[in-house]
Amino acid sequence: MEGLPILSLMLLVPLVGAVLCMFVNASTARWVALIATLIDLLLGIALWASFDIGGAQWQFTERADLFAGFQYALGIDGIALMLIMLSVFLMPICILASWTSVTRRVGEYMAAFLVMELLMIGVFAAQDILLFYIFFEAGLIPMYLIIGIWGGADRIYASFKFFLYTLLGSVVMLIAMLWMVNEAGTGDIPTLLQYDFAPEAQTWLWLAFFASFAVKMPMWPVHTWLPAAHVQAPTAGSVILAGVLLKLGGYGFIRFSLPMFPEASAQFMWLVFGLSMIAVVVTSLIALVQHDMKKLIAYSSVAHMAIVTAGLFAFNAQGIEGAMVMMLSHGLVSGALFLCVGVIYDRLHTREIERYGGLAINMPRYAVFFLLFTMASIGLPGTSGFVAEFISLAGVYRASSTTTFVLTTGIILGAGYMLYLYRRVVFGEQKNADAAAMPDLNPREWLMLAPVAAAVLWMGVYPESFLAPMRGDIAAIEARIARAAPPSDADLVVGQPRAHEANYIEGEHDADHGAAEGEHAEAAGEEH
Amino acid sequence: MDYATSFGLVIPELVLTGAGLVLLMIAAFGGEKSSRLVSILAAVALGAAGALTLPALIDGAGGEATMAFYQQFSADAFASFAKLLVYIAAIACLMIAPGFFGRLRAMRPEYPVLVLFATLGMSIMVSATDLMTLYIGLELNSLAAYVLASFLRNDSRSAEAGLKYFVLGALASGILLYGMSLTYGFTGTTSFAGIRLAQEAGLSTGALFGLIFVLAGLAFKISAVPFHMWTPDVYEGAPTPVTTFFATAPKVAAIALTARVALDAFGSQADAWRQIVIFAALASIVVGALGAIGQNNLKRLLAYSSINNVGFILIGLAAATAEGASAMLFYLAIYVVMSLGSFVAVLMLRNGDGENLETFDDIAGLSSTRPGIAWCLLIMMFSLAGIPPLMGFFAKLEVFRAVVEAGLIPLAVIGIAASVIGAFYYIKFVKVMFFDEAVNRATKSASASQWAILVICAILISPLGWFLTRGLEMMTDTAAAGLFAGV
Amino acid sequence: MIQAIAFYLFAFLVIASGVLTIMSRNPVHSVLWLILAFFNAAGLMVLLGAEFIAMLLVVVYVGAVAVLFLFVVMMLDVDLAELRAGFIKNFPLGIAIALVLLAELVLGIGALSAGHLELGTATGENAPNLEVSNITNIGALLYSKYVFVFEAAGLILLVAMIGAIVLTHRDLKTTRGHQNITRQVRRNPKEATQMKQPTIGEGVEL
Amino acid sequence: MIGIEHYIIVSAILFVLGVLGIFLNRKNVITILMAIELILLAVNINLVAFSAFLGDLTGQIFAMFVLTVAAGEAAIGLAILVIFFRDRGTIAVDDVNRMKG
Amino acid sequence: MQSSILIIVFLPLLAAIVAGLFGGALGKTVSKAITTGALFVSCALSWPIFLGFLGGTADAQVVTVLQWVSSGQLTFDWALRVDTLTAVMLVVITSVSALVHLYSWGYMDEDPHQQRFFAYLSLFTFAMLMLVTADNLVQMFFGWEGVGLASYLLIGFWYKKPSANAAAIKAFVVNRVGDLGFMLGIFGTFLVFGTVSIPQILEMAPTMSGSSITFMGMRLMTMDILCILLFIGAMGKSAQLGLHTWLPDAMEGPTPVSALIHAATMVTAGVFMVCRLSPMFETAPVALTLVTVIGGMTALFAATIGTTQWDIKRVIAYSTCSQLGYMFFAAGAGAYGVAMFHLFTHAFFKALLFLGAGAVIHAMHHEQDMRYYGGLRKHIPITFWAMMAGTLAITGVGVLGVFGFAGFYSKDAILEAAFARGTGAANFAFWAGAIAALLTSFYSWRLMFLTFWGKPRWADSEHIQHAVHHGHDEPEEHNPASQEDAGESVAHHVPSTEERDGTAGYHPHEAPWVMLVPLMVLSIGAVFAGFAFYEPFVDSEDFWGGSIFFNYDLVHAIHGVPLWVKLTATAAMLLGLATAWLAYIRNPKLPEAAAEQLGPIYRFFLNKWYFDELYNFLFVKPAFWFGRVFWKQLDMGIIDRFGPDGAAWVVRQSAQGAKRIQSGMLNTYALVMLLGVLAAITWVLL
Repeated sequence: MEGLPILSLMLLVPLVGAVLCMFVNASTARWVALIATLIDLLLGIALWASFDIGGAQWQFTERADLFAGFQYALGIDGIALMLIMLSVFLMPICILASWTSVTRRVGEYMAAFLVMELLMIGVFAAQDILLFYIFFEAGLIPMYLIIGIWGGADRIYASFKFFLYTLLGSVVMLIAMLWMVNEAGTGDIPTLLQYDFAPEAQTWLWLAFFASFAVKMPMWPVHTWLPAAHVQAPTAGSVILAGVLLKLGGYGFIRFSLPMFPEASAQFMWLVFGLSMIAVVVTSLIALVQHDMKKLIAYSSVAHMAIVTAGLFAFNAQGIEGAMVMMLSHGLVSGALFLCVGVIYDRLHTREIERYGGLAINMPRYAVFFLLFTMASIGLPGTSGFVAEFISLAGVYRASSTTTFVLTTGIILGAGYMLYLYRRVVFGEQKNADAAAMPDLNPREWLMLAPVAAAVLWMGVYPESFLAPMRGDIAAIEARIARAAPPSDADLVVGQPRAHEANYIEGEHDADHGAAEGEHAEAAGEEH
Repeated sequence: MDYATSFGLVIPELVLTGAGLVLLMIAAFGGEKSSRLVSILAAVALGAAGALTLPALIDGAGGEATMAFYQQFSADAFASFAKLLVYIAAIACLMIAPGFFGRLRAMRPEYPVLVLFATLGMSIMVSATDLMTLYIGLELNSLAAYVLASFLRNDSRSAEAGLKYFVLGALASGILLYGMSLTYGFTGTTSFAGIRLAQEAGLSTGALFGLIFVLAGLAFKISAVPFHMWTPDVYEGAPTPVTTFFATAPKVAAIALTARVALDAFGSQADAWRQIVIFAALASIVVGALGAIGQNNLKRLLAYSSINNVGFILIGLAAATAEGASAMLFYLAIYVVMSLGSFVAVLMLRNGDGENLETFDDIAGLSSTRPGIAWCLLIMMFSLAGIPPLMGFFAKLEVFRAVVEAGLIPLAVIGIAASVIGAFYYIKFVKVMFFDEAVNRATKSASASQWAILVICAILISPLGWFLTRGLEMMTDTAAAGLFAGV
Repeated sequence: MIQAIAFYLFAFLVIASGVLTIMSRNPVHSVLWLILAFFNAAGLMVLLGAEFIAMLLVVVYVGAVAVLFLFVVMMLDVDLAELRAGFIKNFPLGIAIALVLLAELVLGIGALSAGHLELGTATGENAPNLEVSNITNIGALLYSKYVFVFEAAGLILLVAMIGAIVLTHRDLKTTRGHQNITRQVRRNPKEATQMKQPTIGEGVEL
Repeated sequence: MIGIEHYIIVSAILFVLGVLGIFLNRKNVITILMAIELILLAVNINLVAFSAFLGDLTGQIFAMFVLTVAAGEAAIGLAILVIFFRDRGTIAVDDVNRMKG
Repeated sequence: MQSSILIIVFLPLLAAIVAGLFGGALGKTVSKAITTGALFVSCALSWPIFLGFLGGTADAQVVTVLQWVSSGQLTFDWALRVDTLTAVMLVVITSVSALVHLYSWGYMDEDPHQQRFFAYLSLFTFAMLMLVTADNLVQMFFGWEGVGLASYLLIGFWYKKPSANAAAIKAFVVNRVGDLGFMLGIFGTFLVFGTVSIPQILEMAPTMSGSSITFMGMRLMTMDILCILLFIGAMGKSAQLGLHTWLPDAMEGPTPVSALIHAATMVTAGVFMVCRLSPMFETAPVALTLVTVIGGMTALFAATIGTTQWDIKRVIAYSTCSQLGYMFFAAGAGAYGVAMFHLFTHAFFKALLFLGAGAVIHAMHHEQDMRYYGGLRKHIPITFWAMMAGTLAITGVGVLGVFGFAGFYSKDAILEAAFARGTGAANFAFWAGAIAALLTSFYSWRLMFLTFWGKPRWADSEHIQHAVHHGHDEPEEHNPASQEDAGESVAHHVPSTEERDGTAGYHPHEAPWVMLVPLMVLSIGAVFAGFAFYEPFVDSEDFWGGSIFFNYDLVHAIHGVPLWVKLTATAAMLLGLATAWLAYIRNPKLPEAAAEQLGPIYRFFLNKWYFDELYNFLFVKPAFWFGRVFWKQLDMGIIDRFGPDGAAWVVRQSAQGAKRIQSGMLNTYALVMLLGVLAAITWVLL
């Protein structure tokens, strides 16, 4: 495995597939795309299997000089590995999701998706800051086409908003990157991670990066492109958008903002917290009143991403690890939710919640999957969502209890809107004959949903598989930002312990009993 | 000064002159039938001239040794690079012309001859190191260009284009000349080296005015805001091959010339003109972008796009460093390819009757009727918008990198933020072709040479172009070094 | 003294005829005023000792350019009644802008600080040999040092010639025998015929 | 002797007159062409004056080239004007606005 | 024991998965058999463990199953902890669950989705078992939420009913509010102690008893705030005052569910948690005071509502709520053993009451309104006697020192403990408890009298009429009187029972034996559980083996309370019984008269203190209102309008401007050029 340039291979496979897709007929294109994504998935699994946990920080590195002073440098750490896995895992599912619903320009559609895959892997594997930017930004093109060509009725507005909003966010970052490259003399990310920029410069650089990542994330108030894009995109487009593209923002924070500008990150911690708090509450409330399924899920994504941002800026391992798990989990869960929407959208061609109802009767298996993903979105323990929320919020709490309180409020609201959605779609009376006549999942849809469900449960029950590869890298980040970490607002002051228990009563056994009590407590401790 | 050496340095120009004269004779005696032959010969002559300029570029020639005719002319690497670009663009414009004019029965052998002379003018422009050489080169180019703009003399828009171009061009050259006269008066010389030497001590107001007027005159040529007003009208009105020519070759020449004037002649007073260049750059980006929004005519839109692009090139100039100059040239090279590609693609859009299609309404849903052209245009548009991984992005990257290295961060930030406005109409272009209902108007097939140019441009702009970029970068670095060798 | 009087005379006349050139309603008058301006400018140049340029001005401009203008004005047969010199709507604003420009030019260059204007220093390479005439000096430079520019200027004239011919020369083939099938096919009665209401006494316009 | 300033002022006035002629005129393109000639005249006066005061012949040579080019320019300009007139039957500046926006 | 605990916990999960995913293929009977069998196995394995602890032969153990999360300091595993406290819960859960499974064979017999139902039941049991065996707070939270999920699913089991769906969501969301506290509590605990392992926390808690911390800007005693936060979680799950609103609505679920989840097990999780963390709570006096006060208030408050409700299940539901209040104030007073004892006995008699009510409802063809009952004693005698046992137990019938039904021992112990504790809060709780005992007796007997005594009044019941006219099929289509307004809407046409014979030709029949057996088994528990287990639960420190904080002095004080205190509960019971007899047997007109007399108070109680209306006004309506405002006004009205759309508008307007300047006129172009030059020279001149 050592000599094989596996990352390049993973980039090459979808590229070849994409080129092929452009020149073959529809059904062949589908198969080409599926096979290409499956090969990438296999390569991804091989990558994971041969990833040396606890080994070198950067593995599978490849390096070649390109023009303009930047390098074709690839390499991954655990964080990137996990996100790459997420991408390659979701891609075959996306292809399957589009198997029958896309009938127009199939070849081009598949090619666009394969290019997306290439770019996503590239973003996470890039070791050169400019190469990162190229992959980061290039994703706009296929996504723009996906929304614009295969999207819904209002696709033009959505695609423009998506494109321009995210572009505007990113361009300023490019200038910051150029400045950094000029200042540090290299665009090599591992080197930049060790470079200490002057604190004043950090402020500006941080803001520039923030402009990009906040939009990509998306954070309130620059989130409005997301509902529009999600609603109009075809199912698979929404899956990729929610599943992976939103993660680019979080990945950016974790890869650049935090370790490269620790002081500035600390300085802006409250900005991030504040926006996250607003986002959680506001977007959750908005989700509550949506009539469009996809819009509802889109708004819920914003709320979930707010937990990611808050976690990232909690300046401790839990926050960051939780945020990472949140990204993975949200990638799976919201992707799966969009798939669920897609399943019924394919049948009835509407996203109006009111048009459905009582699907549990005619689509019981669908109802089960939908329930699982709903619960995962709510953060039910045992699903990935809980692990994510719990770890990240535990981290945030160490930084700020108020923030955690507000974010947790969002979890209540999350339960509200998701269950409300589920109730209106799956439960209740079968109001519409056409909705009641919809058949249950077919094998293809099973193939789409079952792996995601398995992954969601796996991550919920044994997240160690996912945490282990990232642990060292996150510890490194934590160590790097420790110098700037702001103090916890808890401000714990240990005082003189109380002499008696709360329900202490003067009794004749007082003296010897107090001692006995202490022994019990010790015994309880030792049993563990 | 040895005249033999001097003439040795101007061999490419001599080749072009000779070819022009001979072809003029052929044209005069051959009449319209000789059009194709003259075109081919002109292209060959341009190719030969290009080959003859290559050594200077490869050697990285610069400084005293490249000076001819008492320092009025310099055949340094910088000039060579610009000439190469100009020649290539000119050859492309010769190749696409017969297909266009043929239908209108307007193909006449004077077209290649005029292109040849215009190119000669540009050749002189980019090599000029004296105000007089500059002026003569500029006018040689301009006069040919005025004629070319109204070449379709029976077409009212073509005539109007020529008239507007001429009047405003004459005004611009008047401004330029006035500036030159002031510069001459307040520095006592017309040679760039002399001017720089005279200005090193300081800049009198008179010389400063001269500088401004000169730059204003040149700004007209490169259609920088606020001297851009002619561009949309002329680009729209001129025959499409001519528009293609205008958008590529003269722009290269004018920008190279401007760079030389700014960096060489006025190089010691960069602070005096930097503010103005920055303003013009930002204004060009913004106005170019705003103007393009709401256009229905593709050529007009591309005209605004070229204004927009000039803004970015000027940002490179504002850096006033060798890196900036190199970035400018880099941008310029990619810009030429993008422009060529876009205009050729527009040129190829013809309806069943062979009439040219020029509006958005005509190309709605083009991707389903003419997928090849549509995809090539898509690449061009995203590249023009500066989206990676297309080459247009690297062009912007280089320019902004140079600016950042020069420490002009606010300029970089504003410039790149303004570029987003531009992205709007580029993606609108894509939207019309890909998202809208097909109207199925563009049905006529295009000629092989047009296809060849389009495909080559698309490939160069696509990520495959990365493989050539390293060479391009070396060349632009050499060229910029050549320019700064004498400084 | 005479020099001063001559200067002011010429200067006044050149400016006055310049004003009249652009203000005059009849283009023929304009051309004539232009010619007067050139004559006076030539006079100014003579005052400066540039006899050759002065003569050239007269020969080239008055002899060629101005005549060309006249020729074109006549040839175009422009309706003089139509061609009253109109000005843009906000004429005063235009004047104001022009005056500001003038003021800035004059003040900026420092032309008002008489006698203290610091010109550049010539290198002396092209200093006139005072022993020979102006024309000899110019000729010597033109055919040696500036030969390249001189030749290129020749090309400009060539291009101008080609251009003028390309644009205006119409051979019979293209003017008469030109058949545009598309246009023929596309003709329809609505476009091809039109109702005219000729004014009585002015004939029919075709 | 008359100072250089005087010549510069005369030239500046002529230059401004030329510019004025271009942008104030809205009826007649020919007049605009003449205004351009005025500008070139202003330049020539400038060049010759500087040449004289600098004791340097470059200015005069430059002026000669300007004259040459001006002649060529006039020829081309008038040619374009002629075809424009043939096409539209007018040379009013107001009518040269078929393309805009 | 290690393997048996694994089996106990995971067998129900396995059964749930099998029945849930493959139920369709396996068929109803197989699925039911698998799940019920699994539960009986679990139950059978649980009792030996409990008896082992009872006999003092077993030791506390921890079985680690799998690593769960390890993030920095924050590590926790899937680990099953078995100690006395767990063992008590194990038997309660597995026994009641097994019986409920069995009962459901009969009760759900006509339902087409039985597999799903049984799968949910088993899933619930698994989650509950995970909760009580948790070795760390997070696993407890897992169980906590797991039971919440199961509860949600089971309440909404008849998902076609809008009211059931609404109730399910309400249950989940209100519980989430409590969970917010729980989660914050866990986070805080982790922050303070650096661990979430319960034993470690309990060990370290005393050292932190004097420390203070900032929480949301307030400077508070560390342990107090942590315990209060955790207690908020307990309040949600155990339906304490303020977060109780979901419990009555939860009666929308099938009755076995009410018995299992909303009476015996899940709702007691809060009490369990407080007991589990009792050493920690003992370091937080303020929190304990709060526990006591809330408990006392809930006991009283729920009882008042119970006296006015007509829906049989609702009465029992409020009764549950009230009993949970008892448990809490017992815990708050420091008598954790007593609280657990009441939890234990309550599980049996309350499950019994619910299942009995289920049998009644089953007999009455899903009619739940007691006004349409009457005289059922003769029709369904076994059910009657089972209900009687339950009522005797809950009202605490017994003779001091001789014998009493289950509630007699546990409730008396609670009241005594509260009295013995003697603080202001405890005294309040004592008196509240005493009054609540009176009310308990009243409404319990009212229930009995209305249901089993008097003449049949079921002729006017829509359900019964429906049954008479259409037969017995499709029970789920029948819409039991909606919980929201059962009292009011039906009240208008309360039949005059004298005029007709009141049966409308309908003859209630006894439930099948699968339903009756559990009733009988539980009756045994209701009768003897108190008598049998009083000593170990209340008095024996050894029995608890350190699994809860055992306040020896308090226990001692309990036994030393004055006699009148010991008799208070009995007196209250008798008084309640007498009143109920007077009002519903002796003089059936009396309640109406009293209701009229007490107008506002009656309506206040009848409408459940207007909590639903209040919450609707305070939270639900504003949430939707804010949602709409944020969406339309903020997102679209401000952010989009002034953000992207605004920018687009500005750009479009500017583009229009640019087009206007580009007029096509040479003059303009020249002028612009000139202005450019002018601007440049002006710039350099300045």
